[in-house]
Amino acid sequence: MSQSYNRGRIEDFGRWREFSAGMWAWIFHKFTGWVLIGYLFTHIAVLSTALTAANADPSTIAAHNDVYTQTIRALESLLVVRILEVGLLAVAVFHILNGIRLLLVDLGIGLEAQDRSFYASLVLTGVIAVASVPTFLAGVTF
Amino acid sequence: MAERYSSFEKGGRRWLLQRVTAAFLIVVLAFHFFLLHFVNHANEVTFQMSAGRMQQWIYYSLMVLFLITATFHGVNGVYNALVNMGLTGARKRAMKAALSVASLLLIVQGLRTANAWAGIDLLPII
Amino acid sequence: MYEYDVIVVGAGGAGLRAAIAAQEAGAEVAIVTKLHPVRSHTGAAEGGINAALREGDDWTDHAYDTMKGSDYLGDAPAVEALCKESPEEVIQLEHWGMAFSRDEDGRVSQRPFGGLSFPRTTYAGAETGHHLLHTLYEQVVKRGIEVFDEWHVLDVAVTDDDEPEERSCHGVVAYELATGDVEAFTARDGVILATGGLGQVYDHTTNAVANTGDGVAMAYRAGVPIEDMEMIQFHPTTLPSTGVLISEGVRGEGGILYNANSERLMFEHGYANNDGELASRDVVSRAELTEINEGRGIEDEYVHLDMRHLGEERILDRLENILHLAEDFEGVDGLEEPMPVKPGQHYAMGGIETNEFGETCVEGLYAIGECACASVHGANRLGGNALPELTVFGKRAGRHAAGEEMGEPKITTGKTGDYEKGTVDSPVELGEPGSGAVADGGSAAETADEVVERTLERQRDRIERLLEKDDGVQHASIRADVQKSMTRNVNVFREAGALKEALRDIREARERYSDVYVEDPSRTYNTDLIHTIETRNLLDVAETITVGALARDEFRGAHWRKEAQERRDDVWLKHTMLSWNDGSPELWYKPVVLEGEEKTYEPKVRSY
Amino acid sequence: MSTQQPETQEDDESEGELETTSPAQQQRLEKKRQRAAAREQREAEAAERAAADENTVHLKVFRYDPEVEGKQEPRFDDFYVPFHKGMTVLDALMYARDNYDSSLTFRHSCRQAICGSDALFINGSQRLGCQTQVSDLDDPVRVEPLPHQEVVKDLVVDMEHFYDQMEAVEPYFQTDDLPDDELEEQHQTRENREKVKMSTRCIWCGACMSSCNIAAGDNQYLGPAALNKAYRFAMDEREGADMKQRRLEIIEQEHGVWRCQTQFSCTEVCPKDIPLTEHIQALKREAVKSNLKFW
Ligand SMILES: Cc1cc2nc3c(=O)[nH]c(=O)nc-3n(C[C@H](O)[C@H](O)[C@H](O)COP(=O)(O)OP(=O)(O)OC[C@H]3O[C@@H](n4cnc5c(N)ncnc54)[C@H](O)[C@@H]3O)c2cc1C
Ligand code: HEM
Ligand code: SF4
Ligand code: F3S
Ligand code: FES
Repeated sequence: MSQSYNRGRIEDFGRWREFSAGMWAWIFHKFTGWVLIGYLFTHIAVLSTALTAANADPSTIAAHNDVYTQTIRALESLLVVRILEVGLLAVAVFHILNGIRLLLVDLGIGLEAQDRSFYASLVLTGVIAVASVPTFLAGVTF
Repeated sequence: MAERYSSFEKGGRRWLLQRVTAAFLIVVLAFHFFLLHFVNHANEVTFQMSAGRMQQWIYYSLMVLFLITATFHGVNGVYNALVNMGLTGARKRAMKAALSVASLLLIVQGLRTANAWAGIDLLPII
Repeated sequence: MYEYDVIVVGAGGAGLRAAIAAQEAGAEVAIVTKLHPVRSHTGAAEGGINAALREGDDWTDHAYDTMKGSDYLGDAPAVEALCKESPEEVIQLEHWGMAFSRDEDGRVSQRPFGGLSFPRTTYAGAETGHHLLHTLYEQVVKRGIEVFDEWHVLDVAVTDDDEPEERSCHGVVAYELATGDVEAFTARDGVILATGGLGQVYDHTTNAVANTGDGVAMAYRAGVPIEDMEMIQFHPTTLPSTGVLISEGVRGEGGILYNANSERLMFEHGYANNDGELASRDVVSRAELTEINEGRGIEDEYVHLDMRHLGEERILDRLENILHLAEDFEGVDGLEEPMPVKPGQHYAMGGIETNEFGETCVEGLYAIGECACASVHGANRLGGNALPELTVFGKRAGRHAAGEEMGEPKITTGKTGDYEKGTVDSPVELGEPGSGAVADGGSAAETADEVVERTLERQRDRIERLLEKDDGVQHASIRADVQKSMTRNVNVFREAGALKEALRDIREARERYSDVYVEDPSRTYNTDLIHTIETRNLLDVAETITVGALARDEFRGAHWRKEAQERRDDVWLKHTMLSWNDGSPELWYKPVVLEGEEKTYEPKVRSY
Repeated sequence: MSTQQPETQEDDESEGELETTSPAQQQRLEKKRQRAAAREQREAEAAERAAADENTVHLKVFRYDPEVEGKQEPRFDDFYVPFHKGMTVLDALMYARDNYDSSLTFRHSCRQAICGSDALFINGSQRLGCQTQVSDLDDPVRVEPLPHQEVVKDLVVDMEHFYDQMEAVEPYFQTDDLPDDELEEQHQTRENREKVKMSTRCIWCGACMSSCNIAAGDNQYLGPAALNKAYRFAMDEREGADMKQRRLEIIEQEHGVWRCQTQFSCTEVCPKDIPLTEHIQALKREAVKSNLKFW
């Protein structure tokens, strides 16, 4: 941003409409990567309730009344969490598929089809996310 | 030879590791999702079942490796992204340190959790 | 003020090669160029570089072909130098990594070319010039030679002794585009002009917008004689809207020329009953123009070059590049429709008079490449002979300027040998309007510094004047008018009436130019100013071409005259020379040197 | 998102320039301004007429000049240019300059996609003006200088940084074993020439660099064109193994190949169809391969 005058939207992401496939793939991959690492931290945090649970009475554990089980159940009963999970799946699936695409690109395979493979990743992600909805939303108590 | 080796430090090694971990993660992450959302429903997860799985050493090692690779992959990815955005000098070094500490904490905490399930308590600091 | 041993003006193939040679000979060198080196028009050359490299070929055959091609207006010592040294220059380029096309055995490929008795044209795809230019620039980068790019040279600093042969050159004055600064560059040992072509004299040319004949005009005004300017090569197949070249390869593969009535013009109108489309460049150009002039052109402008019958497979295999050119620059799909083509200005055989070391008659001033005339091309250049000229004479001039001993030149320069006065029947006064040839009158004993300083002051004044003038004529309309007139009157067909018409138009343009002003007041990247300055050069150059064409009433090589449609060796085996003479041009002639080291080249009928 | 390091000096300089402007110069500028206004009027009228006419091209051109009042703030000017078949964006710009406003500034020379002068930002993507047919574009045609480079004036950008990057990769042939005989060429297989062929086509236009987001963020990133140049030599068998090792070291540096995130925009905009991403990826693999030998 060192322009001695304002070049308007030429210099920034305001031109998103003109981005090409490879650029979108890059942006989405970044975004999904960040979401995933963010999730990894939260995920471990939630799982950490197991530490307390481990010290609980065996009977409590057997009765599924330990903190860990309770926490998971409480979370899983919330619709938002379920929906977020579908989102997470979509994010993960896209990151994986595009990750595979990038790995292939690194190996020099299919570079001519890089835009098509990106669109394919997007479509597949959509399909998988939709298909997973029944599984993910199963047993939700409203 | 030595200087050639060292030139690899400049980014080539991390670049390669990012790809290798990615390849590994494809498999493990798929397995993980499959196991915990499709085979066993997430809402049916209990401490007992988790503990049961963790007590198998193969599963335990796989999950530990999963944790380490995912952390490396994710944190290294974030670091690369920051560097690519033009982070340099002191701020870059600070970021590197912060990210290293964060990953260390994440891994330690993850290990403790895994140990809690597996009933191991040699490593942990508690 | 900058100071170097050798200053090279221009960074095309010729300039870059000269700079490398001068530096290798120990000189401190700087290149001053109005374009960044890789933007030079050498990059546009497609076909190749002639060099007798292989068993079965010999440089003497190359020399013979070249003399014959020149229609015996080439000077043998220069032609022999070109042909003898071209092989080592090509190998030198190869050693510098140039990406030549290769044979199965890994050696550089050669292909046949028009007018050559042996397939001796080395090439790198259809982009030989691009590779040559970039390879040379890479070597300049490697050597750390100083390049002042986007510095437009305004003038050469030459003493003002009475006789040009007594003058000496001490540097140049240039304008930096980015800042508007005018600065002097002092050259301790020599200034080498390598400013390239002058195609912008015409409105339809294969040359770049930057090819405005600056070097020729600057040297001319500094007193250096200008040689054989009427010898302009026209290429028969260029795209009408841009002048982009469609390679001879299309006709070579079997492409056919049609007129508006879908007649195969070369045969049906009897221009070349044997060779048809493959007749030589000038014949085909004249045929096309005749069709157009007689109303059988398409849109009164062009004819069609059809290659559809060759089949998609063959076209894609051998002429793919042509498809891109037609598509990108003309919006025509060569697989689906015929391509429009018409003749376009292509190359200037004439230029600044030099000897075989690139020296002009002004001491310390050299010229090489397309802006120079040694002369190796005479009345007609063979395809593939310009690129070797760049490297061979670039190297020679670079070394000579750096002080290397190279022996006595066989070609004389300036009005020293036996020259002949000439006259031309011009309908108007030539040269600078209102000049009346008042020379400054030799304030003789100037020091080198004074000369440079004086030139600098003059050019600063000139820039100030142009920028400060508030009203008048803008250069664009002057330029456009002259270009149109040149294309109409001094084209492939030349006849006295039209040539005089052109001289009148040029005169009128000169008068309008004396009232020229620059609209853009900015000192930052003022291209309006630069183009205005270039237009002045175009005027001087256009006039020399036309005067030469009017004087030479014979048909030799590229120069055709309606009044005398045959070669007249008895009167015209001589070079047309023009001296600026401080504003009132003077025509004279000097003999052609047919005597080479190898042999004497006796004029023969030029038939293929 | 600029590629340039802050250049605070610049402002000072241009102020100095203004201060030294003489009164005569001021008057002159004033006069020119008045005439410019009159001209604009004429232009506006011509534009109106032209806009009504089907057969014109509407250009919206970025204008900026640090020195000229009214142009110090970047703006877009409209030009209506008569259309003809085969007209390129460069033709249209030249027409506008020669007939409407001679101060319209842009680089151009060859008119045939070989000199690399006129890479511009046309309707949102980097292209050569001379290689872009007006008829292929949506109207109006928006023409801007290359993004991520400092604008000098109108459509002219400062290429210095691009040249520096190109020259940073030792862009010249180097080999230790030339044939003994001076008149003997080095041999190169056809396959090897084929391998480097595309990479040798670069015309230094800078379009790729301008399109790359990584280059925009990291000023020191060598960028696709320079890496392609490195590829051209690293893959040329005539240079020999030692030199290849050296070349790999250059491209492996901190701001070398690893920076590339395979965005492909460079490949997409390259007017010479050079598969830049492919070349960069090939270099990455070469680098990894040669380093694995020592692991
Ligand atoms: C389309 C085309 C195809 C061709 N194909 C072939 C071929 O196949 N084989 C062949 O042998 N020949 C060919 N030629 C001819 C050959 O390419 C040219 O004659 C040759 O490249 C000219 O080189 P040069 O170095 O003299 O000039 P250029 O390459 O034109 O360079 C001129 C240099 O001078 C500089 N300059 C000019 N004026 C000034 C100034 N006032 N101040 C500072 N610098 C200035 C410019 O910046 C530039 O760097 C072709 C020509 C064209 C146009
Ligand atoms: C499952 C298989 C995965 C694959 C195939 C994969 C692939 C990749 C690849 C190839 C990159 C490098 C992109 C580049 O540098 O150009 C990358 C970046 C990244 N990955 Fe993954 N990844 C996977 C899983 C994960 C997981 C589980 C996480 C979170 C912990 C993650 C977080 C990231 C992050 C944060 C980045 C950096 C994104 C950026 O450039 O900003 N990835 N991934
Ligand atoms: S690689 Fe392509 S886009 Fe980049 S500078 Fe070279 S020609 Fe231009
Ligand atoms: S756009 Fe940039 S990120 Fe790589 S693929 Fe091209 S250099
Ligand atoms: S003008 Fe030369 S590349 Fe467009």
